[in-house]
Amino acid sequence: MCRPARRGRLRPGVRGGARLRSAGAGVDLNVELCGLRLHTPLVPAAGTHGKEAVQASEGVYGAVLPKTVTPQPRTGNPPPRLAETPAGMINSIGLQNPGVERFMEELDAFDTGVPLFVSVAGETAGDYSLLCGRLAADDRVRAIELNLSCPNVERGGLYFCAVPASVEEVVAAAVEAAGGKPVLAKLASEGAVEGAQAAERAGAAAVTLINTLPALAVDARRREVRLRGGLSGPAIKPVALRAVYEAFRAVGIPILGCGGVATGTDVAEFMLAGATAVQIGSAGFVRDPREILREFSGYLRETGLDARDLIGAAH
Amino acid sequence: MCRPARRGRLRPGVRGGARLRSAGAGVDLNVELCGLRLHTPLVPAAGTHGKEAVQASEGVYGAVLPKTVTPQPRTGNPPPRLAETPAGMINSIGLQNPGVERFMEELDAFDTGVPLFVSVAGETAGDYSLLCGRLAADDRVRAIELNLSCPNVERGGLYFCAVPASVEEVVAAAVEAAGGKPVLAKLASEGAVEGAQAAERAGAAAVTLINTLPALAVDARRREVRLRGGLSGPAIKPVALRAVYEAFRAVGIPILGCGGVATGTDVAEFMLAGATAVQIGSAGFVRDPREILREFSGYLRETGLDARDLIGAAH
Amino acid sequence: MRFHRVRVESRERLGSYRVLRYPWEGDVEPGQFVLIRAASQRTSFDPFLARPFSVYDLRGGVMSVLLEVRGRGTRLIASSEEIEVSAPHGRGYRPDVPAGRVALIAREGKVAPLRLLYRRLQERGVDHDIFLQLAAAQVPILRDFPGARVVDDFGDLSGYAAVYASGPGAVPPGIPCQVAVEEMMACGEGSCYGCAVPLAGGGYARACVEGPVFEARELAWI
Amino acid sequence: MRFHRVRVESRERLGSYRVLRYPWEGDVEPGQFVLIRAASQRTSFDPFLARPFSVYDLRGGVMSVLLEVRGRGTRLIASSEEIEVSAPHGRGYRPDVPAGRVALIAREGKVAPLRLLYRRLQERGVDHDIFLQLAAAQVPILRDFPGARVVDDFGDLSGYAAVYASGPGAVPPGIPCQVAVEEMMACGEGSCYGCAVPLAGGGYARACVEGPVFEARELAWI
Ligand SMILES: Cc1cc2nc3c(=O)[nH]c(=O)nc-3n(C[C@H](O)[C@H](O)[C@H](O)COP(=O)(O)OP(=O)(O)OC[C@H]3O[C@@H](n4cnc5c(N)ncnc54)[C@H](O)[C@@H]3O)c2cc1C
Ligand SMILES: Cc1cc2nc3c(=O)[nH]c(=O)nc-3n(C[C@H](O)[C@H](O)[C@H](O)COP(=O)(O)OP(=O)(O)OC[C@H]3O[C@@H](n4cnc5c(N)ncnc54)[C@H](O)[C@@H]3O)c2cc1C
Ligand SMILES: Cc1cc2nc3c(=O)[nH]c(=O)nc-3n(C[C@H](O)[C@H](O)[C@H](O)COP(=O)(O)O)c2cc1C
Ligand SMILES: Cc1cc2nc3c(=O)[nH]c(=O)nc-3n(C[C@H](O)[C@H](O)[C@H](O)COP(=O)(O)O)c2cc1C
Ligand code: FES
Ligand code: FES
Repeated sequence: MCRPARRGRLRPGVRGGARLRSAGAGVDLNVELCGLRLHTPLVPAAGTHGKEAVQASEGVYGAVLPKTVTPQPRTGNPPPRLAETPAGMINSIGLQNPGVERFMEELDAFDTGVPLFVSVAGETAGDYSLLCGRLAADDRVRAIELNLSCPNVERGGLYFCAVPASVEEVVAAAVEAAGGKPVLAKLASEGAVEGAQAAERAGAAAVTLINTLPALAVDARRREVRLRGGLSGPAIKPVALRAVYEAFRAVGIPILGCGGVATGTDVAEFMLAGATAVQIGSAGFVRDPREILREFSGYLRETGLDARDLIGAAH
Repeated sequence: MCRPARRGRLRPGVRGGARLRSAGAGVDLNVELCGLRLHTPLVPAAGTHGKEAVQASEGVYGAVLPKTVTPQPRTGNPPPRLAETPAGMINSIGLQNPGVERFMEELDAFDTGVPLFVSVAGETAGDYSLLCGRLAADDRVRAIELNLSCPNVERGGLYFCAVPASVEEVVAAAVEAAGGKPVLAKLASEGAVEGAQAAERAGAAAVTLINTLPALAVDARRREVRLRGGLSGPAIKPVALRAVYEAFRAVGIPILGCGGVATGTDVAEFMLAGATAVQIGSAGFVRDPREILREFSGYLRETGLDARDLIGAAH
Repeated sequence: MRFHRVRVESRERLGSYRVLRYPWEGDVEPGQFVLIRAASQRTSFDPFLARPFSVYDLRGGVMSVLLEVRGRGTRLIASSEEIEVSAPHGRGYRPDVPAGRVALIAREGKVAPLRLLYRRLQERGVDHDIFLQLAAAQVPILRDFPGARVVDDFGDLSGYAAVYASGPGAVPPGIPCQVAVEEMMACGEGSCYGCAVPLAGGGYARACVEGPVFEARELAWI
Repeated sequence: MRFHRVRVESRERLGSYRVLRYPWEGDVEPGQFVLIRAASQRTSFDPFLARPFSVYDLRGGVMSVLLEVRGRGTRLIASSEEIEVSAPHGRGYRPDVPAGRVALIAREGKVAPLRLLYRRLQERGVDHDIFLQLAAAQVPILRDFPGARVVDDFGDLSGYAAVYASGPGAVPPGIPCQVAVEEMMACGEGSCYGCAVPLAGGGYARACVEGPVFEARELAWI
């Protein structure tokens, strides 16, 4: 459904550094995603930017994306919920959230004047279509991201994602219920390409790649498992880049890159690999997202390119 | 076939720190793997320790494991073959090796008085059984590791691993050809549990988990792909630990842990998660493996445990 | 999270503690915390996360934190000339105390949040006693807590109008008690839900936003 | 790989180059390299790999390397008091040269491996000329190469009995030429096959074991 006139692949002549702009001119950060204009290609990754963080980084993000919401409230997993790993972290939050109704009451806190995306998760295709139906009716919601890949919920998204057939089923149900709102399918790294193809077949407007990697932290001193959860952060960037790259070759819908983005150069790498927009997750905990945008702008200034010129240009 | 009296799971009473040894006593590093006694639970990961490295770390490794060998010589992939990533690296060597015949002529260089394992890869089940047949005849070879998961060979191991049915087929063929020598199946992280179960059904003596993760490095300055290859190093440790942990619950054969092991504590974590022995790969490039063994011995001294007591003790 | 690069103005050892001081404009409540990391960490993502520390004191534009070296993060911070710090976060001790003498208690050497609190109480003329559970190497910290008593356990606190505690543990029933907790944190600003503290009524609160100071009776494990 | 922790004895700037000196017992061939990383890197795995540097000089138990800051690794090394170094590795320049005057040429500022080579040639009384392709900021390095000429290109070298080159590029046909290459390395000791250099006869050699100095005609891309 949503194939923007995207991916201005760089023609060989352009690659060499043509289209240089006059020094000092502003850079063009705009990208188009599913018919929406994002004034920057940065989007918060679901579950990593609370409303305070979103408000504190006003101007940085081209769209806003709060934590995944489920039909009913969820208390989440018992602590410990975090572990630090080399160049990364593991979390096992367990989708703590107040449920879709309470969430919708507080939605205005996320309104910063840019398109608002909402992330949803359920245990059955019915849950997803219920959630999409609820959001379809609300004009504030501009797109819906289906979290099909949360590794921290025992019966949940993860299993949809593991089997392309169920990705297709869930996405199709969600698209139908969303009543024309773009539906994004967020997939795990495992089976990303098949999942992206299934999502495309089922009418997804875009795919988000990737969610955290299934991971474990062991506490050697106590000789016990500290945490089973999802690995995020710079450690997983090379895996995420690979998924984006392979999916770009396999599907025609746009890709939101996600996983370990922590610098302006990382943003460029994801776009070159095929992402139309890039999500910032755990890096937001350790850096100011405005710095990441500043670095990315610097990259565009040096190369003389517009943000959208980068999309898929490394292929 | 090979179920050592392994996994002395710690009984609750023992966990608390009983069996303390008199201070200063040496530590017991021995483990039993597939009927072989390893004087330490450390093994080099295939492809990361050339003969110079193996010789330089004499005494550290309980077994030796050279680079994967294929039926015919392979020149490997064109450069660049390496990229550095946060807390890790990507390689795309492409199984450069002189072919099994030349390899066997030089095998004695790897004899340091500990059991010698040989890693093999092919493109068909027939290749694997050919290689195993060739090695079965050689008394110097004590076990065979099937590389079923190399992400750098276009038609190759990776695809066997992706589908449990073909893991089973290849392992069965290899076991038959190996004439009683223990056969280890080295699997990717993706589908590790199903792969391990398939390998067990087919008669594998053990599984090695995990190989590198499929990854990509983009060169933002040149706006091109630098490298598609496999991610290794501390970055992937949490993913490898998770695979070992899940496989320990799913299969009865021993597990060789591999992926990001870089400190003595890491060795302990893998054993606690269920590994009987632990492979050292990229960390050998940046640290002296003797230091890793020293740290691990220190850990055993502090906890008062024998190496084998750790196996699976976090379950 | 927004970090500010500052130069460590002074560094002092008090037994196993170190006091780091850096310039800081702005106000703070006793019990709030800051996130800190070595400035060198910015070009390295290992370790990945910044570390939370209670505000120890703030006077004349100088912030101090009291740290004990535990692992890599604290070791790096302790030896860095330049550090990156967040603004103070979280909910500190609430000053709405009943009239009467109050007790300040620190469990297992977690004295840091009590320093600014005790200075503020003093300024406001609130009578108080300070009880500190300290290891031998921590005793030099008494310099900063004049009149404080070192104790093994806190005995009977039932005569006090309120208890301000730092560090988890049982509290006397019936006395209003506020307690500062330490939970591992990632974002430190309410985004990640990683710092969950179980609530008496079920569910979890976030130590970084609803805490780190809680009414003791609200928590499930006190 | 075995690393040795050493203290940087001195550090000097020569234009965009820096010379680092550290104590080292043992011998070395011109053209060999060492792996170096900041000692602080040992407790951090980001950056992960050590970095290769040509041996610049070795005299009286003092090793020197010449480095230019390129990225994170070199920046960390340049500013570290303590570094970790490997022993010298690889195959250097072979001294079996035909009689006659020889040329030493450095492409794009890659002068480092020529320093010890030129000193050794001098000691053995071999007549030689040195030609260096330098950027403006690199010119101060001439202090360490007395008599060397700065050139844009190397002109006609056909009169020389042999050429010792540093840095890739076309070499005059018919003259024996040894060339030092730079390929990214992981293990630096022949284990990983990551530093592959294409050979004229097909296949690859490892820069860290069969090189970094090769006979130019053996390589595919010269
Ligand atoms: C609100 C709050 C206030 C604190 N105030 C102080 C203070 O004033 N002075 C002080 O010395 N310490 C304080 N801490 C504890 C301090 O944050 C930890 O000691 C520090 O994070 C350990 O980091 P490390 O890298 O040295 O240790 P690591 O090597 O990461 O781990 C060592 C130990 O510390 C634990 N730990 C790791 N990260 C954290 C974390 N973010 N929070 C808590 N524990 C952790 C680990 O589980 C492990 O047991 C406070 C913690 C919190 C949450
Ligand atoms: C045998 C050999 C001898 C060398 N001798 C010298 C010397 O004497 N003086 C000197 O200044 N430099 C020398 N180099 C180059 C030096 O190793 C690199 O400049 C350094 O590794 C870059 O590290 P970085 O972290 O600063 O850069 P990075 O941030 O890692 O990357 C910056 C640039 O350097 C390249 N690079 C990264 N790692 C390596 C590597 N291991 N080898 C080569 N290039 C790399 C990257 O592709 C990138 O283009 C030598 C390299 C080799 C292989
Ligand atoms: C603390 C935390 C909570 C998360 N919660 C969610 C969530 O609710 N829904 C979701 O789709 N992804 C969630 N994620 C995954 C992120 O959105 C993102 O896919 C992942 O962290 C990889 O990106 P990063 O490396 O940039 O963090 C969470 C990640 C973290 C670290
Ligand atoms: C340079 C390099 C070459 C490798 N070659 C092989 C190989 O030939 N066969 C194989 O099974 N695994 C190979 N591997 C994978 C390692 O054996 C190991 O599974 C992986 O690197 C993860 O472990 P690590 O993080 O400790 O490096 C190679 C890894 C590296 C880094
Ligand atoms: S640390 Fe992230 S919510 Fe508290
Ligand atoms: S760097 Fe590993 S073989 Fe050369």
